[in-house]
Amino acid sequence: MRTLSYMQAIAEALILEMRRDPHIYIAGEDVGKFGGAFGVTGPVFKEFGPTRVLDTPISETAIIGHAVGAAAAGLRPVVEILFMDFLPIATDELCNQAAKIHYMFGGQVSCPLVVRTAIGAGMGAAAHHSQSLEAWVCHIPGLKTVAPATPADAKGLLISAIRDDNPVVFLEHKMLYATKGEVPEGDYTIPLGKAEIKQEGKDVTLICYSAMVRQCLAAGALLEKDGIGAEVLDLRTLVPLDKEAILSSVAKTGRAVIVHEACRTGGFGGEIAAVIAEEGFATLKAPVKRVCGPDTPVPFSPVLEAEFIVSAPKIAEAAKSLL
Amino acid sequence: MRTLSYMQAIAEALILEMRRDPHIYIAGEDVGKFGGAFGVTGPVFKEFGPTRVLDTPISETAIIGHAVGAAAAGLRPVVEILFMDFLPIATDELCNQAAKIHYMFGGQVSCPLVVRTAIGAGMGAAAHHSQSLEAWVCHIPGLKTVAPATPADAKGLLISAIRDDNPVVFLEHKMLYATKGEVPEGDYTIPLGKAEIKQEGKDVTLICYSAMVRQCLAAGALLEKDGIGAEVLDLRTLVPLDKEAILSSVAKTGRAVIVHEACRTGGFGGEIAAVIAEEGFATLKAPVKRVCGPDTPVPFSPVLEAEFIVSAPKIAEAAKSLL
Amino acid sequence: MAPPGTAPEKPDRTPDSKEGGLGLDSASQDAGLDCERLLSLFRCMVRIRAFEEHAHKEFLKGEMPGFLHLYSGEEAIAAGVMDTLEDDDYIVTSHRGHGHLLARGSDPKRMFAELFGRVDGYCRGKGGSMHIADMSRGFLGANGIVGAAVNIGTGAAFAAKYRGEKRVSVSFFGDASTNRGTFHEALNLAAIWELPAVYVCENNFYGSANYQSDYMKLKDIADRAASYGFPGVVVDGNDVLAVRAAAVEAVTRARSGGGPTLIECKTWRHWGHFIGDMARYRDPAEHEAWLKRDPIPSFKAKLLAWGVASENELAQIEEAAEAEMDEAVAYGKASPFPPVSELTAGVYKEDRP
Amino acid sequence: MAPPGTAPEKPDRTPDSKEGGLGLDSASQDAGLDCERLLSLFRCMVRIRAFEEHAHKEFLKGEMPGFLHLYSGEEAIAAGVMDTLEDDDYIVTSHRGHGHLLARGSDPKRMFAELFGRVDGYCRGKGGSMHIADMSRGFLGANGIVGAAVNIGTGAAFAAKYRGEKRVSVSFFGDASTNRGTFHEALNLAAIWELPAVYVCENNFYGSANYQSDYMKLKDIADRAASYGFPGVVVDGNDVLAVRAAAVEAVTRARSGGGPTLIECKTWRHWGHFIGDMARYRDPAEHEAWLKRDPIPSFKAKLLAWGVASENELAQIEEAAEAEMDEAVAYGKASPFPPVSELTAGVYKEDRP
Ligand SMILES: Cc1ncc(C[n+]2csc(CCOP(=O)(O)OP(=O)(O)O)c2C)c(N)n1
Ligand SMILES: Cc1ncc(C[n+]2csc(CCOP(=O)(O)OP(=O)(O)O)c2C)c(N)n1
Ligand SMILES: [Mg+2]
Ligand SMILES: [Mg+2]
Repeated sequence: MRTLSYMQAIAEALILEMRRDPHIYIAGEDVGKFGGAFGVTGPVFKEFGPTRVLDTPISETAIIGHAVGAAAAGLRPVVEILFMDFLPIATDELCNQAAKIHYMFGGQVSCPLVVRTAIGAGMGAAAHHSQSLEAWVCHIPGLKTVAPATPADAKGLLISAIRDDNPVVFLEHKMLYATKGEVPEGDYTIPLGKAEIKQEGKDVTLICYSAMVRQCLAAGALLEKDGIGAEVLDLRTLVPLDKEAILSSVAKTGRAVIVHEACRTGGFGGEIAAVIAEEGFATLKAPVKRVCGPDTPVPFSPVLEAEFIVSAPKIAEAAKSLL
Repeated sequence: MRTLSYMQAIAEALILEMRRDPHIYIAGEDVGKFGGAFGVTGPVFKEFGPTRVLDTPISETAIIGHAVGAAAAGLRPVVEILFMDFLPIATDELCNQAAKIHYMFGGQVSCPLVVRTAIGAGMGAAAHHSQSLEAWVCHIPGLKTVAPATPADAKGLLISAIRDDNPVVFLEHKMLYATKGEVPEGDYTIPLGKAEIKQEGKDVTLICYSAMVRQCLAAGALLEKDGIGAEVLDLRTLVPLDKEAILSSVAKTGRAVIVHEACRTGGFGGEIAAVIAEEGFATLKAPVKRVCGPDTPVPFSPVLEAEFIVSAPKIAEAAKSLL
Repeated sequence: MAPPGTAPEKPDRTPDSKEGGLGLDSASQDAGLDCERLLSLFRCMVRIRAFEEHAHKEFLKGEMPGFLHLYSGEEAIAAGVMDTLEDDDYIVTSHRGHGHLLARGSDPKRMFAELFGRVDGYCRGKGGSMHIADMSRGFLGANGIVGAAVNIGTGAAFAAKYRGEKRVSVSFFGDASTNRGTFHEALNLAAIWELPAVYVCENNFYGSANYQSDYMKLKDIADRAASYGFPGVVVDGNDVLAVRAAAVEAVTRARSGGGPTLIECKTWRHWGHFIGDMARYRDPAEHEAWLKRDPIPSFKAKLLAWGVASENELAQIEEAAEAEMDEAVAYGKASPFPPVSELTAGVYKEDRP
Repeated sequence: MAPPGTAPEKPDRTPDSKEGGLGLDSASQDAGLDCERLLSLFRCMVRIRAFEEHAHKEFLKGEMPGFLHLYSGEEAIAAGVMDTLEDDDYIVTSHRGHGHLLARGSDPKRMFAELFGRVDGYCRGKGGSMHIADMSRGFLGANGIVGAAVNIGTGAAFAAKYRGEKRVSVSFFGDASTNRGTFHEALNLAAIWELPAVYVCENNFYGSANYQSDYMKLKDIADRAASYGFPGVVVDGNDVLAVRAAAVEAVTRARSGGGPTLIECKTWRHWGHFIGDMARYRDPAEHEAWLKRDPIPSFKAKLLAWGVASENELAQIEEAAEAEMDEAVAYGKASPFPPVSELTAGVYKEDRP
């Protein structure tokens, strides 16, 4: 199979869907002639031009806010918030409007909206360009949240997100954009809400998503050297959450390490831990463990930033502590 | 001891602190001549007038945003966001600016800022005036989060919050404003980060905060009838979290029910469950349980809203299921 | 449809000024509307007033949960603007939106059912007064977040333009809401994208307890349009024909590709900000003066003066509205509460197959 | 301090227009500044340019993490405005803030240490270019969120007024940032509260790859001040004396209780939006024309023409700046990285007793 980068896979999904459905358009800062801050939308702009790939002013509330109206009026906007750090500017629009209108208007209207945004540290971009705020959007009923780890997943999940009739937040990790993987041709979907075991193992389950899947696979390799079989469960979608996959893997291994890059306190790892503590308690052979970012802003200095980001050895160490 | 309402206790804290320290001022919508949407700041305005109790335009980003600058420049703002549902409008100001400037400027500046805001359902105010979004602010390092349940706690915690050199989000539950309790005279502080056992018990720990403390006490009374001793642990402060109090109560009872009004998925209950599953696992005799609001916006219709709000019988039932 | 009337002079904010007064010298007569149309404007305002009075009464009885923001006194704006729209145009409004729904043709029965939180309400009782919507009429909803609707209305305008349709999107909002950043971002986006959007600012001089001069150093909010490079006009918001004339112009501009307009309608709310607010912050003399400029009697006087209808005919319209709203209240109250299962239904589209 | 010079004419946006050109007919000579002051303005601009060129070089070597937004070409604004401030005034800026710190007197050594992420940086290496601050000079920081600083600057102005001090707060921001709602809310609040705030919009005609006409239908951003009811002025941002004259007027107004002013300075950035952006979206002819209006040579020509200094003296200033920045880079690179323990230190004030 041919190999694409994560970025190319996302662009391909956008192009295929926009060919299929004229109601889909893209709007955001620098998505058009500049080709996107990370270059994702360049090829899309090339094919569809400025009528379907629209540059906006620096107006995050208008980017998501107008999209709510456009979606309610029948379009299928795919908007971009450059960095998830800027999403706080438009959380009213996303969380009070997009997420709620279907429910609070009694089902009269739907809001098929995708918000693409870049998460994660690793670029030396410091406190305002490095956050992973998925916990926020996961807490808001009415939203779905997707965080793919591989190019193939990114493509299939983005197509599903675009076809979904609800607002979906699609999280792209900056440090994954250049990573490559095999990606099927043509359009295919990966259902929202389905986790995937990226590596089987019998001793401990490493539960993860987005860039941390790579770290967990690396940790799995480290653990293997010590004869420990780590199962790497990539959630792929956070809401809806594939509880069955979590619980059945933990039932098998009896041990769970939850890994995310986001800050620990109040992170989505708490939700996963709670699900296990509530519904998987009987199968647990050891405490649950979270390996997360520390409770700090993301620092600029490269030595500090490197320490901020969860590493494979730390994950492996946590897993070992449960055995 | 004299009895005050929760609202009066908050006003008293504001007045005492403002008498003590001229750097403290209040700003928000309708806090001045109107006396506050819920009447809290009326007596404060009466004593201090418009130079220290300032009405603002409907500009939530400017309310918190200007306060960050004022705090950095040496004042101690106590600002009000009428309903926590409106905080999403100013989350950049709160979570990217107020929370981070001390850290990202390397300690050069501090941000002694209190954001008072009203949480909770129960008034028929529907999806945009009823949310409890504490999980969001608890996830942001640099912020502290306080959610008092009684008038005496509200007063002592608010004084601590005002004296704290960090930004503190002070959550006032609308349905508590009129509730009464004994409140000591004069100024006293309750340290941030200290939970309180509001009722001792040996069989199960009900972990709660804000309005849910009353529900848990009521549930405790129901359980007592069945001979079950419920310990009601009022966290009072969510960040910093009193982990020791949680773990030692759970060590005693072996059973934990976590209760909050906020929506379940991604709620702060996940964090509490995770702490127990990580650090209290050995002492657990049964799965952890969360009793939370459902994953829905808050509906308008009184029958639906009533069902949305966690009730004492539901809590009692959950506790029983663990025994 | 009649040709657009002349835009009226800017009224001074004191209601008894010459230009803003009750004189029949405004745009009214040269609007060229036929009697039926004039009566329908009158009927529209009367029905809104009757609806609000009924809602007020029911709220005071304690039968309505939540907050109630009445539109009484501002009827000329909803009536005048809606009269210029086509069936497939879009509308958004704020927390004070009953008048806009009624003027758009929504059914007061289902509106009352919504206000009582009943299953036959437009939103199955889940929205209430602050979140009422009627998608069958392009009405994308009231909004509990001040300043949020204006972005949504802008997006609907975008949808129309994107599809190459001739639809227009009208956003109603209050004076004080124009201090939110959303106003700035939405209007600027509409300008850049040259959207078929009409922005109607209902300036009742108050944002809850604050007078306009408390929260902006600007006399005419319409002047804010200059920041975005499109026209802003001021009209007497208590003169239904003046409002209508300005709306005709703005809607025509929007529909023909000329881009957005901001219309500021100076008006007055007869009650407090919400029911329960006694509005003690108002100057009684100013309030009295504005009550004398009530848009309904003043329009009624014109209709009589012009011989459009007799006293009796107009009284019949008023009585019919009363009867209609009595019935609507009864319908609303008779509607059952939604089943408890409705709490968790419909959070996502697929939840309700 | 010299009396305020006459405010210059509005320059046309094409750089070769008569008013905006290099002619020595502007506010320059009647600003009444002594030679020392004029040279200090020159030195300030030259030092900023040298700093930015050094930063550029180091970034291309791959020695600086993150994003780097250079101020080259816009030096006249920082130099002209800062020259009018007192030591205890407040300043905030955006992502493009090196020039503002340098003009304020911050130490380039500690700035480079910060840009390299070292412990001797102003923020112990935790902030970097986009979050650099120097509280010892009232400099409340650069900001990674476009449009966020303007609220913070407004709050500092409030603090000054609240305490009855005569301090002023100056907020620097870009043209494109004025489309964010924060601009609207902050300026309106400053107007209502009559704050001692000066808003300096550095209009370099681009918000990343977008030209001004792509994102606003307005020629002069200064005109947006009308929405808030305070003065807005346009100046040639490449003429340090013109900028200074406008700043004197605005700062004097603010300090004497006259409230805020918006100053729009038309200028040009010499490089792409950030280093790595090749700025292919620019019209080469326009770029060339603006490069000819580089604020440094043009001011140098004036100084020579006026006999303020000799070629040699000015060259010495340039060489000194080069040497200073060489040294600052070396200092920055020699400074150690912060210890790993710094990651979790100082999240809360009490963390570092
Ligand atoms: C973002 C936000 N801030 C504050 C409120 C509370 N609030 C509701 S209506 C209102 C006043 C609105 O004034 P205006 O826009 O003039 O509309 P009017 O009520 O006069 O029709 C306020 C402050 C809110 N609902 N949303
Ligand atoms: C809220 C926000 N949106 C977008 C960005 C990304 N961004 C950084 S600088 C910039 C352009 C700013 O343009 P302008 O305000 O004119 O300042 P200039 O860069 O020209 O100095 C953009 C879009 C950001 N940092 N913050
Ligand atoms: Mg109003
Ligand atoms: Mg710019």
